[in-house]
Amino acid sequence: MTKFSALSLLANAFSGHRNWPEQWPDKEPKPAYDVIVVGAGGHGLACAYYLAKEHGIRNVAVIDKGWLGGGNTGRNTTIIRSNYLYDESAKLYDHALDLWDGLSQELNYNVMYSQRGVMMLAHTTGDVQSFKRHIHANRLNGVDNAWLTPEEAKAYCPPLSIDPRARYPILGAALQRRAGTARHDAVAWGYARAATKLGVDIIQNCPVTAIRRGPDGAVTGVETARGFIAAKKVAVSAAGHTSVVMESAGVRLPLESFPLQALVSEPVKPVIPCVVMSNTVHAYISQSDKGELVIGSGTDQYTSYSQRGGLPLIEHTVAAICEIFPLFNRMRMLRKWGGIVDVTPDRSAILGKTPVTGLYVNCGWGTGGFKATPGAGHTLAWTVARDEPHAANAPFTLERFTTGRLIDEAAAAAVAH
Amino acid sequence: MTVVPHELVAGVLSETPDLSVSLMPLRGRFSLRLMPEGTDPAGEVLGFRLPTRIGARQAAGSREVVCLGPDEWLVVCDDADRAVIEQGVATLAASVPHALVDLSDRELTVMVSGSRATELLTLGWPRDPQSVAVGTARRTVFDGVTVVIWRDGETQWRLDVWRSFAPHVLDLLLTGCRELAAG
Amino acid sequence: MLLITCPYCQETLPEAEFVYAGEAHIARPEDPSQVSDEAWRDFLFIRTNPKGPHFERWRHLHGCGRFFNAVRDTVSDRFLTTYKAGEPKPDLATLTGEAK
Amino acid sequence: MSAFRVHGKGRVNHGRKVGFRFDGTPFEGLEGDTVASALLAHGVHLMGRSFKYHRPRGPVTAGSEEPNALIETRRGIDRSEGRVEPNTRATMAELREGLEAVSQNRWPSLGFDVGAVNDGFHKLLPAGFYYKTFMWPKSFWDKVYEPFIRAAAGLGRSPDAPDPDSYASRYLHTDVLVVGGGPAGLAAARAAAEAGLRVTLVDESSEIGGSLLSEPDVVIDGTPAWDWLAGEVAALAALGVKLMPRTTAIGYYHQNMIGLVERVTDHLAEPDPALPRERLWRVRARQVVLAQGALEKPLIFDGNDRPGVMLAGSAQTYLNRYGVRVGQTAVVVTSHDSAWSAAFDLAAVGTSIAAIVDTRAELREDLLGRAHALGIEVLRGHTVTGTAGRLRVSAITVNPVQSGAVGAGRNIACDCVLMSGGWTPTLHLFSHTQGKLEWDEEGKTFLPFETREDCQIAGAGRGLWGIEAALADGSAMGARAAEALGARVLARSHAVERDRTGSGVAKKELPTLKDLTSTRAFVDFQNDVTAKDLRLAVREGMRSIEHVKRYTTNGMATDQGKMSNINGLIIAADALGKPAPQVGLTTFRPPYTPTSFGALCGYHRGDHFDLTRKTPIDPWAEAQGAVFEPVGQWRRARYFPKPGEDMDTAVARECLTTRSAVGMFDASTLGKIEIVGPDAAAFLERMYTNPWSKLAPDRCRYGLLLGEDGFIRDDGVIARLAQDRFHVTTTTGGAARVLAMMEDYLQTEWPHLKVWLTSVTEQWATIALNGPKARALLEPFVEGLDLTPEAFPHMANGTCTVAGFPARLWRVSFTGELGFEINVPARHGRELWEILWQAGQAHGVCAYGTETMHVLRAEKGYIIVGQDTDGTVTPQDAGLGWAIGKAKPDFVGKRSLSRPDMLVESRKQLVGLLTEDHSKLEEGAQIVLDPSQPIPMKMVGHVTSSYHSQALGRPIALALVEGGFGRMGDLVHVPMEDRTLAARITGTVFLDPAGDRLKM
Repeated sequence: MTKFSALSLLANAFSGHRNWPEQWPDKEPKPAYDVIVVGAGGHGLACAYYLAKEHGIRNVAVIDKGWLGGGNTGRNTTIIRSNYLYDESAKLYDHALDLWDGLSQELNYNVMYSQRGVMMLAHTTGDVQSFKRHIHANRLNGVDNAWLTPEEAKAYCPPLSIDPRARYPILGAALQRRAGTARHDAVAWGYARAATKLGVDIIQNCPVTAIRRGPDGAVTGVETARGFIAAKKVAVSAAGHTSVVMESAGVRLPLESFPLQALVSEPVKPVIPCVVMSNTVHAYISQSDKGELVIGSGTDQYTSYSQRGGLPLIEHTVAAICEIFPLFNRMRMLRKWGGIVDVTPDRSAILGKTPVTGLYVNCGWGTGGFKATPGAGHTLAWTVARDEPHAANAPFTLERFTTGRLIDEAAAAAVAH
Repeated sequence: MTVVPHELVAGVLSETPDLSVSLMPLRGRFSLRLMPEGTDPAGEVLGFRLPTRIGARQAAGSREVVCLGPDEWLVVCDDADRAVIEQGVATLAASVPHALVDLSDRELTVMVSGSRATELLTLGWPRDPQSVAVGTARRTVFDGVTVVIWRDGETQWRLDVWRSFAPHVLDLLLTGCRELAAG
Repeated sequence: MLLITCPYCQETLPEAEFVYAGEAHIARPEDPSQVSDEAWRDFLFIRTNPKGPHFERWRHLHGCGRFFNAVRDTVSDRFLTTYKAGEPKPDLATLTGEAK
Repeated sequence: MSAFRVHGKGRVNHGRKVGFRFDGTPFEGLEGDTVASALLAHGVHLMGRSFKYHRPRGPVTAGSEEPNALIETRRGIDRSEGRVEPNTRATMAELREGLEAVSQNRWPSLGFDVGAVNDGFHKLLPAGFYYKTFMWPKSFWDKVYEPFIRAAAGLGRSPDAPDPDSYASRYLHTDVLVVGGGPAGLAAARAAAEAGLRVTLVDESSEIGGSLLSEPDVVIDGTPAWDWLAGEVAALAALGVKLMPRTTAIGYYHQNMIGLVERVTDHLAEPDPALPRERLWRVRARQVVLAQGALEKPLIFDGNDRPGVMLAGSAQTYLNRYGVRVGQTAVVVTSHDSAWSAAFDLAAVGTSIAAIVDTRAELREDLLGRAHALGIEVLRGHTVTGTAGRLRVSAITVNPVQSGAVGAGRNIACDCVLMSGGWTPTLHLFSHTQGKLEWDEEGKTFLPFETREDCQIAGAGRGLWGIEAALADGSAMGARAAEALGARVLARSHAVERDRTGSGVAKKELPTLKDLTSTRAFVDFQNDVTAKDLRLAVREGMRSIEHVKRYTTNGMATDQGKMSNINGLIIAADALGKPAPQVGLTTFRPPYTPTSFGALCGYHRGDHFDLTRKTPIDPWAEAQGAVFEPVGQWRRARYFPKPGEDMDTAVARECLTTRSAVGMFDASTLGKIEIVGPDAAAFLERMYTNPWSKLAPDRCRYGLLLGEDGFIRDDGVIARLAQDRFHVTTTTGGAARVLAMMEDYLQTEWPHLKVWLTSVTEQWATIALNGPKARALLEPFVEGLDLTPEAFPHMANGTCTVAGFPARLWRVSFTGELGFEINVPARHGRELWEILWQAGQAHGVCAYGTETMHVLRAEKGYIIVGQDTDGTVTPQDAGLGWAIGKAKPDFVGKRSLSRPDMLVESRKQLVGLLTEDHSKLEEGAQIVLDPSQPIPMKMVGHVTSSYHSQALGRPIALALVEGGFGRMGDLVHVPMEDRTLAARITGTVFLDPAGDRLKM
């Protein structure tokens, strides 16, 4: 396969770009594989890539009910950060951040990982206490995260309004400079291209209808729209659809799937240099390289697989953005879309073994799965290959819901008192 | 946006030929909770049959009652009448399990009337105003705030709003008055 | 914004008057001290999360204030039925039959 | 001067001139013009530059689907006035006196744009080129490549001043909503209205009428189209139909909820300031009729993007609606009959039609006859292989095609090219409903098939061509909608003369002599996506239209694929050798056209963005110059600075005064729930950890509430007023949550309990008096209660009057001092406060706020839920084990407390911290045992509360520390950025551990 570079681009320009090969072949399933990954999103494709690259397991199939990268990978707001409070989360997300750094070169695919900084706004004394707690914990964990005064925050992001008379005045901000964004489609495509280069099969438009288990209870393979495919190890990485797939293996999960909406504005010249998040007013915004303001909305209150989502939520989200950025009031929403996010009771992921031999699960990322893509794929591959968790995903077990050892980042954020 | 008087004093807040918004004086107000079997004895004490359809109202003299839920009624009365009602309901005692709670100070009442009153309510009311018949009332939501909306006439409305939510609700209503007046 | 029929008010009203309250028919154990950690986990956390008809709870918060049950298709977000708390689980087959 | 205006023609008002400026140059247009039609009347086609290659562009349409003519519009010359919209469609922007229009994405000028060098390098910049390069050296991405890409991207510039205009929103309930005011929509509205239903008709244009506005020669029921239209609109108004022009249906949501945006003032020169600029309508319709018509498709050929090349139907609209000829000499290029009528109309007003070039070999005789009569040359079975001209098309090259072979070309000079690739139904709203589409192979387009919503599609929106058909179908669908609602009505049909029905064929890119990879045949004009880009994407393995779209950005421009999706699909399908349906259609997502943020914000801006709840005493605090802080939706006085005091000095004074004399605190925001009924105590037994049955009716008790997961959710003092009546207090932020949680358990778990819950938070104003002189201050005003310590000890409650106001008086303390909480009906709150304030002067009273409250309670080790607990803390962790009723079989959360992880030694437990060097710790600071370990350090806890204690003359802190109870007296370390602080672990009660001050 041609190596991507300015040179190969130039060479192909002369041949009218007639000779670019397929970036990944669309395969028919073989009767059996060593490992089947269910779900060809960023996480699943990354898992297959690391299985092949780091564990020498190349007889791998990634199966998706639709097109690769067509789920939450292609529907999120691409925020990447690791300034989480608890050691467990900070370690896992920082592991991912280390892999993001240099991913374009590793995959020979420009995923446009842009370390433009993620700034989280504090609007109440409760926010300030909570952010300071994060910053101190991050510092001692070796995760960068700095406190900014309102003036420093505005200097870093000029269109921000720091008017102290605002309904939710900005009392300060936490900034992770190493954090940023990446081009979501490119992540899926880059992993797909690199994985197939190592021999992985990607099978699209092939819904997995059930996970099969043998008499001993261990996994034997998956039933699909194109028939049974055998494998002693199956890793489910199906985001919003995980509950349904796992149910067929008799595994019930602490998951609920909610519709998450996001939107973009019409493209404008660069105006926001970083990512800005405000959990208090529920506003998440950055600007794509194309110039669109990319804005994350919340989830509707009810569980759903409809990917539809209502107007009131969009109204609230845009109002929140304009509360922080009054300048954008006359900008226009260009398009909004919906994804399905699977949420656990403690809003942290489940990543590891299941009670079923040979069955592994990676789910529960809620609204924050994109940032974990390389880390989730890498540790899932490790867990599948060695049948034991990597240090970074060891705490993210299913058992924690029995013992009560939850990893509840949201609960740890100070609430009104 | 409109500046709502910091001190909420009863009186007319906005008036045009086809629309007026005013803050009403405080009245006596009780929440009455009962098991179904309690409705008749309670009704006797209060002087009218307790309506059992949600939204339905009854009145006797200056007393008014509306059914807000399967076991919940809102009783409105003159200030002077409050003690009478409390004593009356107290006589129900153990025979009829019930709860009577004085809310006379919890809420303020806004009157919206005039040929464009209903239109004004559509600024913040997700419900179809037609679904609330004249002479009935509902607990519902207005601009995100829980309110009890009474329909006293085709173009006559009352909104009961919790004290601290009133400025927010009034702000929108008065903004709407200016907007409607402009065409 | 969904339209929801409140079985107490007997009216079909905008979602803005209601709040979602999670999966229905998950009864709290009579004597929690007697159940295993696993059974307690199931009660606390394990959810069906089906793709299709879902038994769930809503509350008519800005209205009669009552919690009630509903069956909603999570693929179309359409309500198949709503019914009062405490009433028996309706039969899915007949419901989906009606829905067609 | 406006050489291209046809006098007396169109719906513009030739008597009313309107002045505006474009890039600083003054122009004159007419009332009823758009910016585009007014500029075209002056022969100006060049209005913008494309996104990637900065190619010169002019309007290709006359409507909201315009991809090219995007401009910045302003009210007032200067951007700083804040009324600036980037990326406005010149084809939709109604002219108003003084409008400032400015071109975008060019430098230094629209005519000469340096960015156009990209066009020269286009061979180096194929679809997705950026995925393949900019990777070396690694550090260059952030520093060089991305800044370069970002600077090049984007079209207009964001506004840089706040928006002075206001926005509005409404709810609207209607029986039938008709979207689209063309013939089908008009007929549908008429039918439904005659059935006596509430009908609303919306159209995005400034006028109702749709295609009729461009078809003046049509005769309906013997009446000229425009007269018929006027009569019909009047009739609808008379029937009570709500007519909404300038209103765009942006999205179709669940169960027939449609979002509309009405443009209220943008077309007015001097709008009434009380009017909103735009208004969002949230419509709930029982039935919806979609009559949005169809969109004309461009033909795909080399150089099809030059200014002067536009859709034939749009040229017809500019002529018939706006009275503007789009050029002097036109060549018509088409694969559909409809373009012929455009040629005939233009010919009739003196534009010379150099040729009609039709890709089809077989043509309708009547059309040929008409062309012949007008002396127009017809080239059948021809293709276009190129155009010439820099800022405006100057010539076009056409070639014959015989059995697939392209013959020699011939250049035809022209200043405009009118193209038509046929029509495709506007399916956007239908596709928002997730309705199913079916592929019409003959028309090479998707048609609406079925949807779950209560929705009918009428006219061109479902592939019916011609006004007569649209009227008949509209009427039928209006009637169907009415019948669905149980109303009876007869559909009617209309006799239409000079109707312009027709047919055509849909094409992929037109055949050419050049090899496909070197032609620049544009599919998505704005994003500069060419046919060869689409084929490259397929070659690189993009199998679904979703991949092709994302890889090439086809259909992702501000027209959201209205111009490009179907053509893109046809080409991608051809490249894949698959039928189009198997390649799929990218779903259309809301909004139908870009929607201003302001309209979505509506009223929820500034002060009205969210509620601010204030207590009855708040006005007094404001008058005193209090500094406030938001707590949940409430604003609370944080401290009461005297002149020259900052927070620390004010708080120090408030603390000292309260401990030495008396302080007044407004506690009205505390949540209050009245719990009444025979089973009230039984209910509280189940909800709270504490025992309640034996609590005497004149006593209070601290109550602790857990979630079912065993973690602390809320707390507060609970007073038993009578055997069957409790007055429960909650945290300020927790009030609503706690009541909802209680109702949930009561209604669904224990419905048999005879008890009712009522929020009385706002029934009562609550004034807390704390300090050794509290009784002295209060006693003189109290009637009906003996306040002596014996008669009214700590945690007693009683009813009485205070200053003549009925009151619920409690003796409780959140400061460790002798304390009273006076609950009086809210209406009396402020008056009582001022009475006590006056009387208090003699006792040296102070008012204190939340900050002082925090310090005083911390000195006593009283926790604040949400600060010293964080949703992962059990009662035992917080040292509140004593609050658990040991004898109780069950309460909410009890079972979770025996889960394995709740019993481990290493749980974080709430302790006190005293720094060795008396420096104040920072809240949130992390605690370690070994300060010299390398990063990442093992953290054992964090500081939850930290204040300077005036009473102790030193800083104190509370902290959650792993196994803290077992570490009393141990030294721990708090590594800060600059230094590491050592602190000793203590108990949490720093002041008066025996509680003597409470007993005074």
